[in-house]
Amino acid sequence: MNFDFSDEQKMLRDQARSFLEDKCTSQTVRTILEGDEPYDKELWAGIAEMGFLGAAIPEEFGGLGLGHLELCVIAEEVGRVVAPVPFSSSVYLATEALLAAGSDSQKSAWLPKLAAGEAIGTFAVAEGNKPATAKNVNASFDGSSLTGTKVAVPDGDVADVAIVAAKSAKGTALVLVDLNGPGVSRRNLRTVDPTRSYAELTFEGAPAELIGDDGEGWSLKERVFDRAAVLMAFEQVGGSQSALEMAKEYAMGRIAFGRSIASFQAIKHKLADMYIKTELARSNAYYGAWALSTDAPELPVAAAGARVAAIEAYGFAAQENVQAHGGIGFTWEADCHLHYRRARNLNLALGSGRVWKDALVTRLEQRNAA
Amino acid sequence: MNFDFSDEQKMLRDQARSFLEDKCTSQTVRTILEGDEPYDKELWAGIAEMGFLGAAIPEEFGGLGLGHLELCVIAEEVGRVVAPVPFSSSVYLATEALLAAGSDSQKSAWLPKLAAGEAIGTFAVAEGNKPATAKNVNASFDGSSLTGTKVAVPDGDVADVAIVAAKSAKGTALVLVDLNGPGVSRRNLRTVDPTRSYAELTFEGAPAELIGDDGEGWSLKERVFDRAAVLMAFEQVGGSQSALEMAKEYAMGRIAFGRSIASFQAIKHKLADMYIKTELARSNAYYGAWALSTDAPELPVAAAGARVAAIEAYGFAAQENVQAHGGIGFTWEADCHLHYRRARNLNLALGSGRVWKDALVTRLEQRNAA
Amino acid sequence: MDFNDSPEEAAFRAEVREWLDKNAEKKTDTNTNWRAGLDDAEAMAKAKAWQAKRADARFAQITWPEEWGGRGGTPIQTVIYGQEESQYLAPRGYFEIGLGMCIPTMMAYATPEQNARFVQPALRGEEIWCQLFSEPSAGSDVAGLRTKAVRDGDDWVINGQKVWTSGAHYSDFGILLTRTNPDVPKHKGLTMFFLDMKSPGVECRPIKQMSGDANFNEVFFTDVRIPDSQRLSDEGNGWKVALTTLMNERLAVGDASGPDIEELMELARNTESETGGPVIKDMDVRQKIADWYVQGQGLKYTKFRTLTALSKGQTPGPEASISKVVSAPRLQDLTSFALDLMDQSGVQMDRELTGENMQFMASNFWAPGLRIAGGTDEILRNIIAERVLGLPGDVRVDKDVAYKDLPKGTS
Amino acid sequence: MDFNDSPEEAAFRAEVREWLDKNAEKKTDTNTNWRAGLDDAEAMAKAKAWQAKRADARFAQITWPEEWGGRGGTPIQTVIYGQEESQYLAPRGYFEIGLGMCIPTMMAYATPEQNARFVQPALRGEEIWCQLFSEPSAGSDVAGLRTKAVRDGDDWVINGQKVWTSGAHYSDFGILLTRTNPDVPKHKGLTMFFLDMKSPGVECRPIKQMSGDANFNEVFFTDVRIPDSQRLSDEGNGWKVALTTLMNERLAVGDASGPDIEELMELARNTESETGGPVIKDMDVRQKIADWYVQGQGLKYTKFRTLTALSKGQTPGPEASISKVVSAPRLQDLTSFALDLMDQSGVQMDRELTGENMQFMASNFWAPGLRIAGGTDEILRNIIAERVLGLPGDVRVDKDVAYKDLPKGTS
Repeated sequence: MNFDFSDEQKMLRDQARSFLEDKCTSQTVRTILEGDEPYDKELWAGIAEMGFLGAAIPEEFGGLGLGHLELCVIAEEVGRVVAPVPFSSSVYLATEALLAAGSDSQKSAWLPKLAAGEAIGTFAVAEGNKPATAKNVNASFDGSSLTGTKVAVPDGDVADVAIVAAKSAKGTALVLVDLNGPGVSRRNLRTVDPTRSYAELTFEGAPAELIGDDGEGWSLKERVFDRAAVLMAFEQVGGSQSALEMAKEYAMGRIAFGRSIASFQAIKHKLADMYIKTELARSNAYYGAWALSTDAPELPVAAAGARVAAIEAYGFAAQENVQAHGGIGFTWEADCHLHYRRARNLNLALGSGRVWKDALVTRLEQRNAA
Repeated sequence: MNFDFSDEQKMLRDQARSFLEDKCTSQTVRTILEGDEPYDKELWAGIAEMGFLGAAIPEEFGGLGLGHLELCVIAEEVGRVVAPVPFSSSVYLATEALLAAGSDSQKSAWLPKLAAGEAIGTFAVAEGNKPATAKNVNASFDGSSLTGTKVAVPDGDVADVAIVAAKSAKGTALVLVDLNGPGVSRRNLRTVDPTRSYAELTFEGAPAELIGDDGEGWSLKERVFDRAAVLMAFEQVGGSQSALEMAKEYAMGRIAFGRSIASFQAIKHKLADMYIKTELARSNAYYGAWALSTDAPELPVAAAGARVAAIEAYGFAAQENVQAHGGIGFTWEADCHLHYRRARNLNLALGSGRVWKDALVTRLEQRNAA
Repeated sequence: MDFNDSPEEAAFRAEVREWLDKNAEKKTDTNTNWRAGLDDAEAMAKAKAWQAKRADARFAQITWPEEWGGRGGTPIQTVIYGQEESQYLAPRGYFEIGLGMCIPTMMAYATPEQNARFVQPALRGEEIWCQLFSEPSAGSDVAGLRTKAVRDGDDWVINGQKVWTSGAHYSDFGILLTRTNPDVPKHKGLTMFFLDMKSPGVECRPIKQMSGDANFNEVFFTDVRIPDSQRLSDEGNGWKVALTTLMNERLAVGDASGPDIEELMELARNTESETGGPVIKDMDVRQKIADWYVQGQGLKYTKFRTLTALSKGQTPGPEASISKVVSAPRLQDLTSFALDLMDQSGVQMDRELTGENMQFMASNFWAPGLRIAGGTDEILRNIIAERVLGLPGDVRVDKDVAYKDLPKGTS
Repeated sequence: MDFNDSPEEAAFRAEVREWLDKNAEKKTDTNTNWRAGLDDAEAMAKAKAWQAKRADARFAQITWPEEWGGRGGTPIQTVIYGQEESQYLAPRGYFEIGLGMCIPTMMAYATPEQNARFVQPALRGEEIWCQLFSEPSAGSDVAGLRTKAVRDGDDWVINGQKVWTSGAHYSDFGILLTRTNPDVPKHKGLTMFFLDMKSPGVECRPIKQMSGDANFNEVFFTDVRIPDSQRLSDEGNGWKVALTTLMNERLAVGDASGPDIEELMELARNTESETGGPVIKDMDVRQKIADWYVQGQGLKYTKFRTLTALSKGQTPGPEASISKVVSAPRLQDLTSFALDLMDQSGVQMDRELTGENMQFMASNFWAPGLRIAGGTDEILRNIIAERVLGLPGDVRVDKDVAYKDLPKGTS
């Protein structure tokens, strides 16, 4: 039984933590929140330089050639600092899709750039106000070009390459589109979390190429989303832990009625609940990490479990961190809303908890039937 | 605006309270819980003598000729003391069905006896482990006799008359059966709440007569259940209030760490939550009482609201009363489990909260569509 | 049990309706807003004009005695007036704190000459008042405040900071709670004043909330001088005076407003589920709608019970205290669930794409504040436990300690 | 990150398996029970025989030093042994408290002669021990206990009552915490003893629980005499001794056992919804299954993290503390929901009609006790807050007050 990260992986985590705590303070996040820049370019370059973007990319494609466990520990740290960079889109989604289904030439063309942070990738499946199901896929692919609209695409305003779900002759296909090429227009969107970008992408005969098998696009999308769900769960656990620590630190120092408010049961039990949910999420995420790193057949169940638990933990911790702060927690000046916004963003980004819970039970039913 | 009971109604409540607190102590309840008697016959006779059974029955049929508001205040008191008598079956169900749809001869035959407590009535709709829907009705009525099984029938072991849902030539019918007549057999059931009886009733060509219109049985059943839901909501509010008072009294007197445990926020907030849920249930029940007493078109929505809120309040109060008592609360000797049992019983008796919530939304949708 | 007015109430309602018909414009639909198209200054002017009209008709503070411009009416008459006025395009929102909290405090503690000077202008909307109690370091524990008042001849000199002050930037006067003696236990060293908000050294700044809006102010006091004649009650008696004011606040704190059951049902009807068909067909959605519906109805009919008590001339029972502690978390939960229903599109706050659904996002950023303002969830549960259920208070370590010796902690 | 044994662990597991194959009967399916068909006396005899066998093979207390009959093994070896043994029809349930809590306390505080007398018989199952701490008036606050021990010559005379004592009626010995000095603060006036449960004046009565079952005892002491030689540590040092024992208890308190996700899914597959079709198709059921599933998985993998720490020779982290506070309310909620799913038939506890579903009713009456026993939900949250998160303790009013001057309250 070795249900923990290795010493090397923990060292990598410490390294990521000290780098990110140094380079990504809450002021860094606020600069993106309040300014016009879509993401923090200096931080992005630093993250690339540390090799974090390519942690799970083989060395032959310019990555560090480590594994997904390494990526998990990095993701947790990205979540702790609410990093205002397109990490999840480029790494969990675009890179994972290329690793899972890219041809050699696609990998050669894009992975080195993604690993170096020279290109940003994303994945476009959301269908506006309709659920993102195979049936609702709006864009269509004619074998060489793509036409249709995708909204909202995370980091769609800054991405260089997108994997896009499209209708094809054989059903659903995933296609790869160079977003800097012709036939692509973008519109920035306001969202609940301006520290991360979203855009509407419109394709009008944009050159596109198939990634993975035609007709198998939707199951490939599910595979990629399962992998992303585990990685994002670590990001959410990091956020959750950070919100808990903020709440704890504030409560310890805040005095009311002559004593630290952390000595009142209402606050103590609130923090205990934040801790409990965070630990449950962490343990589910660990299981997801094991399944992801070993490509285990348990991945679909493990990934859904990791996502559901992470959503529960981060949503609660972010919300009750505001409450534990009282009046100041509700101000722009306090950092509580950075987590409140990010939690809502991450908790919806790959699909809501409600949808994942349904999927989890479907997968349990399939497992039982098997 | 007069959203309260009248002074006369409050006087009746006081009268019911002092009578019931005197005649129905927790020892009274325990005697039924632990013994072989199905209900407390002396208490039943006393309740009959006070006129409570016939509060809403017109004087011409042997009742007090008061109204349903009066019955509501009595029901609340019945709930407070966890009375081990077939009050709900006989009064909210059988009597209400007769009042709503009985012919003059049916009323003359049964209402005076029900009012006097000489006969006990019940209503048989449950269909074992299947949901109690029109489709699942198992018994059949051939115009003069009834064949089939009903389980679990509240107070079915002691009832003299039952209104039974049955399949008929025209669809569903409610029929009235003299349970002391031929073709009726009964089997007692163990339940979560032995202070109230349940039985399996088997009819083999038992003489039966139609009550209400043939084919309209199910809508009549719904009308009767809406009326019963309001009355039972008062019983649940009474139970909820009583559980809250038990928890409060215990917590005030219990010392831990040198102080009353009622001074700890964990206990204070628990009791505050019990209070909040009880008050929300009470207010919903009041609205139900208004709708019931005025036969308002709002009754279906008001009754479902009253039931849903009452289930939430009593379930929570009964459960957290145990918790507030700590170790002693978990013993047979403490009275906490009397409420725990009764709450589970009443919360399922007319159909679960889950089913009523669904029905409530259906009714809201119908109201919006209208 | 009925929803009807008593004969006296019906007569009063008719009188109100007649007056409103003559003096105000009836709403054409419930969404019309009296502010539509007006800038801040215009809105204020319109509100002041309307307040003067109401005051002249003695509808501004119905329960006040006639000598102060009221009609010695009943609380239920105030409710009836409010019900009727809500159907007209009548301005609201500038005078409630002054008339509901500050002026009653003045009436109780100011001199007859001061009241002669201040009550009428406030009632007629000519002068606006604000309440300056909360501080960064004294929220739930108001009596722990730091703002100092030091005697200097006939004046007091004020230094410190107040926070969460509604309307400070447009207020003419305020009532101000200060610490005048740090050497006694905290509740005993406070003194109340009223002051001219235009006094030198008073500076108001808007507080930007987490939503990005700014509905409140912080107010800084730098060597602000207040004549001793503007002291309300004795030096050291400030806590008792503040309790008068706060008692009125508790009654004024209302429900969470925002999208409710109808809006949620509308969303659920218009949102497609993964399996096709509207999500309102899904049992989880139905269960939650039902739960929130009965909570909402529970609060509504609890209010009706309160009104009944008022109508009978009784003091409302404790049932009124549950309103905010239920409705604020309910709003947060309901709007969070709405975002969840929108699935991936729940992140969008784009007017064009999100349309009416924007209200759920907006309220989801407002609700956390509602759970805190006017008493946190936790403080309100304490209040219910102690004042309604009669449970003992928590252990108090600050009762007998001089303010200056108490630990201070983070602001 | 893997689920595999280290080479050393694999070797140990093989050794265990080999021994079990030779000495025990393998379960044919997971539901078979070693007690099937045995009465209480037969079951006890079988358990004692098995315990002797385990002890002789040094598998009874693997981490104990060899001199005491252990093998100086690691905690992870104990876990591995338990995992393997659970696949055999091996008796359990009589010796855990004695060997896990009482004997370690003896080892720490009894004389060498006493340990020479008592450890082996306990280890081999020849003598059973129980723990006598909780009292009707001292549950969460164990140190508030009342049972008096008064010195009389070479003896102490005990009067009082203990409660929630597992196995008292079949125990041979017990460790007993008493109050020997009411004139000092409560933690300082306690003294620990061990005693022969057959001593005159000791009376055990079963406690009937709300479910009707009786799994615990209360024990009454009337002028029971204990020789001073059976005092463990100094007079007045009882609290320190008790902490040794309780520390071991916290590790022993396990999960709530009862129907879980599989059973709930089975119920939901077999329960017809109002609209026809199984209720497992209903979204509310699916949402709840998912929530409870991830809670259960979270606890399972948290335990794996603990095992990993043990396996590496580390002390388990605080993550172990969340098990009961999550699983006990989860069991109550899950079983309550199951009753709700059964709708009107959820009241039935009739073997013939209810069948397998009886487990939900039974556990619904057991779960309230789980939320209390071994630390209430509230106490466990305090512990997590204070010991894991490092938050300050609550205000303590009883620290410096003589026990006799403390308020006493309801038992």
